[in-house]
Amino acid sequence: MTPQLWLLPALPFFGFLVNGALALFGSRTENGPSRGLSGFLGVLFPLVSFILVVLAWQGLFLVQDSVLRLNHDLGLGLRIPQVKPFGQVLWPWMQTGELNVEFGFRFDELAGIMLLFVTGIGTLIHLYSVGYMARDRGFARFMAYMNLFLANMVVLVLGNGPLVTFMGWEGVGLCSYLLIGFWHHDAANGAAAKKAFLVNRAGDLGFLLGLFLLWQVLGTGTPLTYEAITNWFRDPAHAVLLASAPVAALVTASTLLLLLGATGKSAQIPLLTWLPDAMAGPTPVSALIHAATMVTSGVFLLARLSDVFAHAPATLQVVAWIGAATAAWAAVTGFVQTDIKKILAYSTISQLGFMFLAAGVGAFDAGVFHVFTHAFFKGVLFLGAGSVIHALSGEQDVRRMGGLWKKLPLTFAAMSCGWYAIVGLPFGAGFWSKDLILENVLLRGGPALYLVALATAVVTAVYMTRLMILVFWSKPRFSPDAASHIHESPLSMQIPMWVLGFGSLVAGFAWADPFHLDWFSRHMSESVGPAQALLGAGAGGPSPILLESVGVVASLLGILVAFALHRKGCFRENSTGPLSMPARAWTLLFDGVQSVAGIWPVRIVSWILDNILQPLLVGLARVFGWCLEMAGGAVRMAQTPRLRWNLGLSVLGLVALLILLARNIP
Amino acid sequence: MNLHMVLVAPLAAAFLTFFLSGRDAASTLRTSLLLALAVAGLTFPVLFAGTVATSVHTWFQIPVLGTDIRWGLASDGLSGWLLALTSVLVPAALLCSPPVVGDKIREFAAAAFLLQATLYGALLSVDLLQFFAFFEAMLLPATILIALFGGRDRRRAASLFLVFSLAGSVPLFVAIWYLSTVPVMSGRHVSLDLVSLQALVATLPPQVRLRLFAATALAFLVKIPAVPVHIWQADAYSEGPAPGSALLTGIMAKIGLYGFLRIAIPLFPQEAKADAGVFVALGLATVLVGALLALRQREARRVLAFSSLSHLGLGLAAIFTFRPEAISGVILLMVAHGLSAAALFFLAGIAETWSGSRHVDDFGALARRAPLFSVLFAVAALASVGLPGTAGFVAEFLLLVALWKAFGLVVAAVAGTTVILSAAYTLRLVQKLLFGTSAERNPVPLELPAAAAWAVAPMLLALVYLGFQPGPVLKAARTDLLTRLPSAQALIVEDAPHVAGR
Amino acid sequence: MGDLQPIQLQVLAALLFAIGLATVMARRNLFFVLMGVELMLNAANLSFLSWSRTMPGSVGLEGQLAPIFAIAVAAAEACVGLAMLLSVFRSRESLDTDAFDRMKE
Amino acid sequence: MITQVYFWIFSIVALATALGVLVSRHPIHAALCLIGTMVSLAGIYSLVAAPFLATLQILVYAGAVVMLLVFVIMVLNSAKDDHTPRWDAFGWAALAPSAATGFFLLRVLLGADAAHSFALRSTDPPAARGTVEALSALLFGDRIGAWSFLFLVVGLLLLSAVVGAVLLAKHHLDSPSAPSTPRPGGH
Repeated sequence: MTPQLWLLPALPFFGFLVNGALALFGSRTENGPSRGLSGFLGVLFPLVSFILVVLAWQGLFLVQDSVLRLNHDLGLGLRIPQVKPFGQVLWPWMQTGELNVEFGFRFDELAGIMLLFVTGIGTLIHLYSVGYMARDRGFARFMAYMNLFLANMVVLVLGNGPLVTFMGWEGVGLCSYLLIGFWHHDAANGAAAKKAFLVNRAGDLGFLLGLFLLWQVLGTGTPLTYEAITNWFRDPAHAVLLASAPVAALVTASTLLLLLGATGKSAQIPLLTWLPDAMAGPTPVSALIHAATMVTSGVFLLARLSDVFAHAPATLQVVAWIGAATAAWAAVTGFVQTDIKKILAYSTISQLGFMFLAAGVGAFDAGVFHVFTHAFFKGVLFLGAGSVIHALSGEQDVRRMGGLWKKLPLTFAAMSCGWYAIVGLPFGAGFWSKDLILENVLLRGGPALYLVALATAVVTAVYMTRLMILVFWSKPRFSPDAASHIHESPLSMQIPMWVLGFGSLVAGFAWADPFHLDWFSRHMSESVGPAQALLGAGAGGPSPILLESVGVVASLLGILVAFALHRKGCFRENSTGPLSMPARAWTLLFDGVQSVAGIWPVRIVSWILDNILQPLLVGLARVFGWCLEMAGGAVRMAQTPRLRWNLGLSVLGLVALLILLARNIP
Repeated sequence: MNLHMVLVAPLAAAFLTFFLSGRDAASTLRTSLLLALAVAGLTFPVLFAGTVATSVHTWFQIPVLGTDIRWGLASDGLSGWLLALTSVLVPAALLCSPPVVGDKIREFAAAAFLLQATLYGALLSVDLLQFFAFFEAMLLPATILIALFGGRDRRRAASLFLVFSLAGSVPLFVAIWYLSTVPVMSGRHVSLDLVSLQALVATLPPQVRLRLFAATALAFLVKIPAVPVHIWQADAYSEGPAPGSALLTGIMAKIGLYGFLRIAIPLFPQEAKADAGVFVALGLATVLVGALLALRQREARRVLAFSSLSHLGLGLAAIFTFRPEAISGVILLMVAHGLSAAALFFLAGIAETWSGSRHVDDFGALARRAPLFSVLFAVAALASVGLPGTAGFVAEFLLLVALWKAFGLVVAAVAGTTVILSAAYTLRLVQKLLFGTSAERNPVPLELPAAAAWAVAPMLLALVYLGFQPGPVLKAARTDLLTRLPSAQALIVEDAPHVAGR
Repeated sequence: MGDLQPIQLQVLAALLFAIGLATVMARRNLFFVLMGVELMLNAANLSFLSWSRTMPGSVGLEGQLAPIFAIAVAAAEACVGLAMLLSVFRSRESLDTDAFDRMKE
Repeated sequence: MITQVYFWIFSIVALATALGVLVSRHPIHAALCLIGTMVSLAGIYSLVAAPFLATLQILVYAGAVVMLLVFVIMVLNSAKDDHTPRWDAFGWAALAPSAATGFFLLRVLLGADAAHSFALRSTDPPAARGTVEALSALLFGDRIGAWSFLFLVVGLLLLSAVVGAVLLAKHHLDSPSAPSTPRPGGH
């Protein structure tokens, strides 16, 4: 059976083409392109893609089932992996010199898990968009971009090698750019979009350079596929080589550069400034791209190349500390924000920090598990926020909300599920994944990281509870005018919220050790297991139950603190001014760093080039021209119109010639 | 396919257009377009035929010196792709020209055909002097294109272009002159066709070779152009008519890189190898200076001009790694940049006719006013940025790989900043043109001429296709390209029956 | 001594040439300029003839052919020169060479 | 010996009349002096075995060219040209380069190895050299050569000179009123 993997990205891409054509050719009509048609198509193609992913999952088992049965029936007792990855090479892409890159896809469990929620949640958010964007004139264009994003995301996840992944990697960056700047008449949106693209590109350069070094480690004869890379690093024959200092240094440098790429996409220190600005895009975009899927691709990359990273312990240290620092910083920043989407954006950065932290201490599966659960609860939080904004006709400032649980009970219920999961209350999705991370951090990373992570968990509970208080529970603070328009959102927006809300309650049971549910870790073992085994599981620490209790206590503590602060009026619900100075400085910390380190040097150098080098060169050219002109003038002066002068000069020439001839004559 | 026919076809087209076409612009456009397509139809079989050549014979003999000047035509993958690119861009330029050049379309078409003919000549030549003749003849139509139709400062721009080009090619001419005097000095029989020249050059003393190499390289550096001699470029590209600028950057600038690949390096391999560092430094300087200057330009077409500078600088740097990836990458870069930069110039030219200004702040909100235009412009811009999925990405990736392998990570990183900077200036341009609010008080919807859309859209499709399937272009780069010269002796005879059918 | 030596002719030709040159340069009247030119041409002819005597046979004879053509050209030159002189005089009412500094107009 | 005597006579006359051309006040005097030079040169030609050339010299130069000159001088009444000074500063100054030219020419000539460079090489009897037969044999020999081609070209040149002269002169002869008004865009 040759699985037609290419259909997975091709279907959304086809949706992009159709919707793009609709948008382009319908733009001049009275009402714009047909919303029904583009909405239907825009949801249909991702849905079919999702179904195909599910079928592909079956394909994973299909081959192995009979082998396993045979093994069992004959009592061979062989260790056979439960599933067998399969791939499809579409065509040779770049073949020249030592380079041989094939364009192809590879479906294994890691990709499968990612694809399940990418296409699944993607479909739901597409459906949500149908309701959210229904009144926007650019609806078809929006659906086209969303479909294009999904196609690129599938390529990113499904690529058989880093370069194919890179194609999707840049592609989702492009879609992110297009969607952040979707309302492009506002120059600020365009600036935010540009910022996102450029910061990501800086990371992408790191990705490419890291790839070069990785390739150098492998030897340039090795094809650039994940299969070849993992096999090479898992090969015991290479262990000695990898232990040698130059190769180890090379691996470390390579992984550091790849990490730069991952931080760009996943908004980690130092390349994190773009994500808060990216909230300029429509809310479904924030939910899909900037919370659930695209921003997690950095973590995906770490997991994908876990075998490489496992050989660079120094890099993993860096990853862990970057993750911890980002998580802590973003949690505090989220606490001081007033824009509902910004709060969620910083929350996303913070949660991504947790994922990085997990990967950094060597618990790649826990990191990816958090990606999985985070997609549900952050998805529903963003969708709920979108629903609130929708209801309040575009109001995003939490200080002008409040008491909405009565007006928007369904939204409230869904968002509460998300809140329940993210603060880590027992049996919510976040409970399982976050505690898994905390446990791994303590066991593998040491107490310092654990304390930072635990503190961050407390702050997370604080700012999320603050969000819920300000939006739903406290006194209403919106204008009466806005109050009259408040309405619950349409069904197309409700369904995704319910599904995701339900998911954020139960998704954690995909890996709940106390209940002996390990579906998730079983399927991750093939991809990241060897790497984790190499790094060692760490010494046995306190019992998991104890650690889980500590986590729950931390959450409860955070919630209590939030309510206490609320009681004391610390949220200053009625002041609607800008952020206080310290808060602003804290928020813009890394913007400042990037300006000083990146933007201003470029500006200064280009100013110098434009105003000094360029005039200098032009001046040199001018001087050269003048010299020519003057020489020409001198010659022209000799071309006097006076006949006798003319003749006289030529006679002088003749005399000179004769002197020259006569000079040797005695 | 008869190569002579291919060479004569654009020349004939120029004459036919100039003397036979009707008075009104529409019929002239039709005639010239038909001719351009016919020329393209003649050209593409050459590309598909792979390596072909005519027989070589002595064109004339320099009387006193006794040096043979040979005449012959040869084409391989490198020439073939550039020929094909030229034959595509000329009809596209014609399709996009009516809004820009108005009723002077006859002159424009004739100049474009002349440029095409001289380019064909330079690309097909097997003799150094033959090449030089076409190389210099190119200046005439190029200057006409700048000076006859352009903006206010077009005369100055044209003369600047001319002065720089001539100043660049005079040393080359002196070098050729020197080479042709070798028979007198050494008493050997010499012909200037590149293959025999290669053997001749190898016998010269090293310091003479170095000077000859420097002279040859200078001529091509001016054409690309590389950094210290790039002054002419921005003026020429922004003052000339936009379709003309598209032709200049799309194909004429490529002759610089072609010259390095085809003449400078094969003739002077030792010097090229010894001084590779200089050229890589020049190339990287071009990359950075071009990108940084593009960030500060206030006219749309000046941004595009400096962007071309930056992209081709990368090609220059990569050639001097002498790696197979670089050779394939440079050929692909030439094709990709030719298509994307030309498309951008075409569209920028049309946008200028809408706003009546070249300043970027005078555009705006074209995304809403002209959706089709915006889509095409955005795709072309993304292709120019080198987004994966377009040919530009494959080219840039290959060039970076080559630089990395030859010179290490730092050089690759410096060259790689183009990835960020090109996005910065291109997106700035996109932002200014397509997004934001319109500079006009009552923005009306604008209609992109259908002809222009039909011209640009296939180019963009080709870019995307080559982004996924660059194989045909990459295969054109033979590994021995840097030592191999277009020669007729060793090649397949032309008019082989199987080639036309393929 | 005896036979006429070529060097004698050459010296005479050189002196004639110098006098012709002086006439062309020193005199401002156009007639004198034309006559000076004729003198110089004659000097050149004489030189040709002298050279012809240093060569043997028909090779030397070619030295006598060149003056024939020179004379023919001199005749043509005088013809055209005088015609131009006429037309210039008609338009300027002067034969002063210094007055003719704007022949284009 | 007699040849030497004649040569000295002719050369002194030629130089004297040439100086006359240089110094004379009126063009008509100069033209008459020029005839003297031409005739003496013709004499010298005949001394050095170039009878045909001597004949041509008298016919074309003394006969045609100078006559034409004299004729034009007579036609232009005002050719006397009183308001143009015979000698001016430039004129005096111009003598110096002319003299220098002559001096260096002589220096080159006399400094050369006369016995080698200027030796008489002709072994033919003098009378057989510059005859019409010999020259025409060379000019229109068995095959069309460079000389005969040149001859044709000179014929064309003369023809065009005549046509040009007629056109140049006719233009003004047709319009007697023309002299008073300088013609813009004239020749």
